[in-house]
Amino acid sequence: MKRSNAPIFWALFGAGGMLSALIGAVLVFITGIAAPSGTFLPREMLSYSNVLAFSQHWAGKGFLFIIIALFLWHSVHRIFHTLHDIGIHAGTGAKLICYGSALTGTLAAAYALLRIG
Amino acid sequence: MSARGPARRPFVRSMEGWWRKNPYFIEYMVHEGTALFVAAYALILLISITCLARGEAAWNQWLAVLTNPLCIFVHVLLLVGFLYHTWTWFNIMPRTLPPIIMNGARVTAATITRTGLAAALIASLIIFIIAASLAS
Amino acid sequence: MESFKADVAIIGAGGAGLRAAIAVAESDPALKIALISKVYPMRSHTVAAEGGAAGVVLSHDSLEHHFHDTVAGGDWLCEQDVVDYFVAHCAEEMVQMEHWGCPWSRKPDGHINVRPFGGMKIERTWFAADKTGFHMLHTLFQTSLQYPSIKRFDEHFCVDLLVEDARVQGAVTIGIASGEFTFIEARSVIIATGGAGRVFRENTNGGIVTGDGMALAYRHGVPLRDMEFVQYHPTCMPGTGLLFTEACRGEGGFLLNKDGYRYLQDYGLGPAQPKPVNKAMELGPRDRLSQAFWHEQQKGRTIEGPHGPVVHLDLRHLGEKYLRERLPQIYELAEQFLGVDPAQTPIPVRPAVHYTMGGILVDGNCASPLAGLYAAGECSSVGIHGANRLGSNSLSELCVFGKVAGEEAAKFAKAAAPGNSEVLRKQAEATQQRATHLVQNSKGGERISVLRREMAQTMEQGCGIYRMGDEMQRTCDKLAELRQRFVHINVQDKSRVFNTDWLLAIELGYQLEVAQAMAVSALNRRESRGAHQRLDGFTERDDANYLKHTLVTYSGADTPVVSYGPVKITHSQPAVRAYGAAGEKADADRAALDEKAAATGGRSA
Amino acid sequence: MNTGNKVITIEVLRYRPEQDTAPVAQEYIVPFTDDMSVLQGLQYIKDELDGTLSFRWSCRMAICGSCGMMIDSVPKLACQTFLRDFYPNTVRVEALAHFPIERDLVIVMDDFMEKLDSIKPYIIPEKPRALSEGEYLQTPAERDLYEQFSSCINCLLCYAACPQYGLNSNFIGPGAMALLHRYNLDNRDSGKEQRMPLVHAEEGVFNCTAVGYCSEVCPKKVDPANAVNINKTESASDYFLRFVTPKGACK
Repeated sequence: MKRSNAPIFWALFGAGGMLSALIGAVLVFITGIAAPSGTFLPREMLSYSNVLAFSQHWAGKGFLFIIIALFLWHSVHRIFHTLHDIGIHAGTGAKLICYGSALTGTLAAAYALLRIG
Repeated sequence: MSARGPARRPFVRSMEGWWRKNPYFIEYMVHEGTALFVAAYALILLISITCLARGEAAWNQWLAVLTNPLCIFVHVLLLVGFLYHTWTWFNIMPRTLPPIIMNGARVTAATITRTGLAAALIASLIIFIIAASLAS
Repeated sequence: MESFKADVAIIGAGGAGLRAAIAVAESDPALKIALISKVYPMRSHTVAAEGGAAGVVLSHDSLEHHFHDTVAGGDWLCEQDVVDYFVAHCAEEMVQMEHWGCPWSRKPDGHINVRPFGGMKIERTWFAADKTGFHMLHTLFQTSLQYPSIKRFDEHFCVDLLVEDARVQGAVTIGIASGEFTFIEARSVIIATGGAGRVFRENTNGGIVTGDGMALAYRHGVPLRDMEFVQYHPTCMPGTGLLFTEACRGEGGFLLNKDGYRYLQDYGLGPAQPKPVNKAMELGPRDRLSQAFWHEQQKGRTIEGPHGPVVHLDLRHLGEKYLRERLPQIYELAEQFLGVDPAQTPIPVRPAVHYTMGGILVDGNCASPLAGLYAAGECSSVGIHGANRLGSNSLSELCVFGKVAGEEAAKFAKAAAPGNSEVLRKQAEATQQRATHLVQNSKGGERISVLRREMAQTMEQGCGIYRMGDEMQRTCDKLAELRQRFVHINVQDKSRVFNTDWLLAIELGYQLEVAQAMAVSALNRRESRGAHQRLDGFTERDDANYLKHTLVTYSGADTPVVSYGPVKITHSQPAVRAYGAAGEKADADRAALDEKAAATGGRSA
Repeated sequence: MNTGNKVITIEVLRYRPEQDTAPVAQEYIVPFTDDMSVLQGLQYIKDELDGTLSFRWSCRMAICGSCGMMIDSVPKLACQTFLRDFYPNTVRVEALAHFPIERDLVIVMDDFMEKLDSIKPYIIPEKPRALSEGEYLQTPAERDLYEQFSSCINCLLCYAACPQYGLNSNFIGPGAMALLHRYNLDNRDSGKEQRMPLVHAEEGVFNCTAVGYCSEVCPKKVDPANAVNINKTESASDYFLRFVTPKGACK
């Protein structure tokens, strides 16, 4: 019997799922509704200087990286399984596309965050 | 009875469209579908930091997109997806945990779900308060 | 035809068959075992046993008590040397089950727990909630999976034994899925096919309990013993006959008539106490309780329900929490099937056929008179139940005598000379032809379901809780008629794959013969004893003439031949069988009697 | 309870391999009373209308596990599903989903039997125990740990409820996992190490996507989804920690 390497992906899926279940909604609300519309939070919050300061702080940087990476790994894992569920069993191909895009996104996020300085 | 040779011919049914055949499975596909919302939001954040990394002009351009009413509306849809994800995630949680014994009795599924939802609410409030304090 | 060469073939993979298979496998791993079942083993009817299995464990209990409860409970028609062996090995087998993983209910200190049971003087019933049979069966089945020498023939229906040189040498089966026959050669054969309760209409038994093994042995000249003793369980669901375990009463349930009165006190089982008292009232033996129901019905004190008269099993005073813990399956059964919440409303119950005390004649080694043929479990009559079985003795019997049968059959197989495969194959082919003929040439007009219904009706009329000579005669005549009509049976389904119509027809053939054995045995026993109660002038036990076993021998299409055999009495002389307060007195009298017997050297310890 | 002459239509998905190329629906009109189960309806058909209809059944009281079937597309035991709950609509009955149909309402269950065998569903003691040593001690609390999982009647409703098994029958599936877990949790057993490779394997627990329907349909409240998902966590921690704690690693 061949041991499954699924735990790696499953653990990332689970961590992302838990994180998004706990605070995903409030993040969407803050960054996508409350601040941009200026109704619940000041629009100022999203000014270049504010966001830059947040992203340059090690905590803010880490937070953003974890959110982006785990959300991606969570969603691609589900999408991969859903493809299987609806009868698209591309096997290795689908696996590469799904997890490959999550990996690319993770690297891109790391690159961007490092460039911010 | 007369003809010889194996008479068995088990019939294997197709799984085609299985998830449409039972409300339980439809709900399952819907909650699995929230992954698209999570992915979309992760991409939005990824674009955000990429623009940020490219400098103030790029950021301001992106900010214009974010503040566009259409984009805010898209976020309202995302919010609904995330809320549904939260709800379903904590509804499944009791099935995924080992039994938790408190005061000699097993904690019920409903209690686990309620605790999860409460944790999400508290975490969200904390995040919102931090965000508000950072903004001021 | 496919073939398989085994050392020991076991027909039936319920509790007894599985225990026997394990015993063979453990006694010699080199012996090849063919374990044949017409269902998957975990579907066997052992699964439905609820209450528990007897085995002496408490310090104030003794083997002697268990012996006396069993022998008196069986109205002294037990083989006392076999009962001695039985009670001495029960607890050991229960511990064996425990080692194999059976989830026995426990005391807070981690030792196994025991509960009281009908007719038992002291608590000695091991239990796993109210799913004891289920847990024992699954434990045995799952345990059996670790023995590579056990080759299972699941969903293989046995159509005949192969007998050559005056010894049994194999069996022929139909693979139900394929319709193909298999010729199984074996040096010894164990029959463990369970009872025959389905020959009655209202019964607690599963659809598979059709007396197959009894008929198989019977057709080859092995006598069936004590077949007139059919146990009615007093607390069953009206209509379907589904069982509410005796443990309901062991846990403290009451039986009430339409006036809310605990009527059992009127039938020599009192006085009525608020808490269960062993061997009294609701914890009396099953035959007495079922008989009391009949009398209440005559007096018009039962309750009229949609499926006939009922009495009430009242569990309300035990409370929901306790009931959910101790009797969870009963709780659900009442809720789902009757729409009754037993914590709020009494459950309507009535007696239904539950167990066949008699069966294939075997000695204490489970060996039948036919060389190489062994039997264990409900299909057998090893001699421990007599005229009435005590609740929780049968699950223990499966283990104790399943093991004996396995070990003895293994011994026989090792000593037996190899058979003549060619001769046996020819026999198997003839069997195949006969069985196939039933489908191919069934142009007759008799419907399986009609014959089955008429059989069940006539059995209930003639061989019910109380019996009359003329009614039993009518039943015998009717069964003879049904056997003639069976020749013209019409098997509607002509296909090979999973042809259940064909199997039902073969089963009906078995049932008719077993039913006839029961009715003829009943008619000829002119006394009342245990589960055989007559109203036509033979209302008392008659030890002078009938302290003996009935033996019925097959005689083709004719009425079977009835003869009698001696009962082995070692140290318990027949006495008054009494329960409740009267039982206490009888116990004292008996002790005195036994002392006398012991003084004259009647018994070895 | 007897309500006279009500009749209900039972539509059975039939398949007779010697004459049908694919399953076909057949309708039967069955008189019924309010206390009649779907199983009793089928028995009526078999006895009175059509002797060629095949289905498995035995105990009638939801413990032998024979009569699992799809009833209006939901996996149920026919013996504890009542016709009154469908009246006046038609009841549609079909063989359990995700298994090959042998004939009519009978499925081929060889695959499950092999899986059951593979999980070593028996006590593997640390060292042999003689009968003379008496029973193992096991407190009610220790028994409660596994009791729920030991209640599986192998009716296979959970497999019929599991789309992942339907899509890939290599998946060990809910029922067998529940029993594997039952033995791992038993304090008399020391065989966990021998069973875990099955959990870790590609055929193992990670095929499960936590649909949860298996536990919904279980007639004995075994909660097989729980067994599967607890083992995901166990398997994952073993996967990451096996190099730290060498014991229990899969070869």
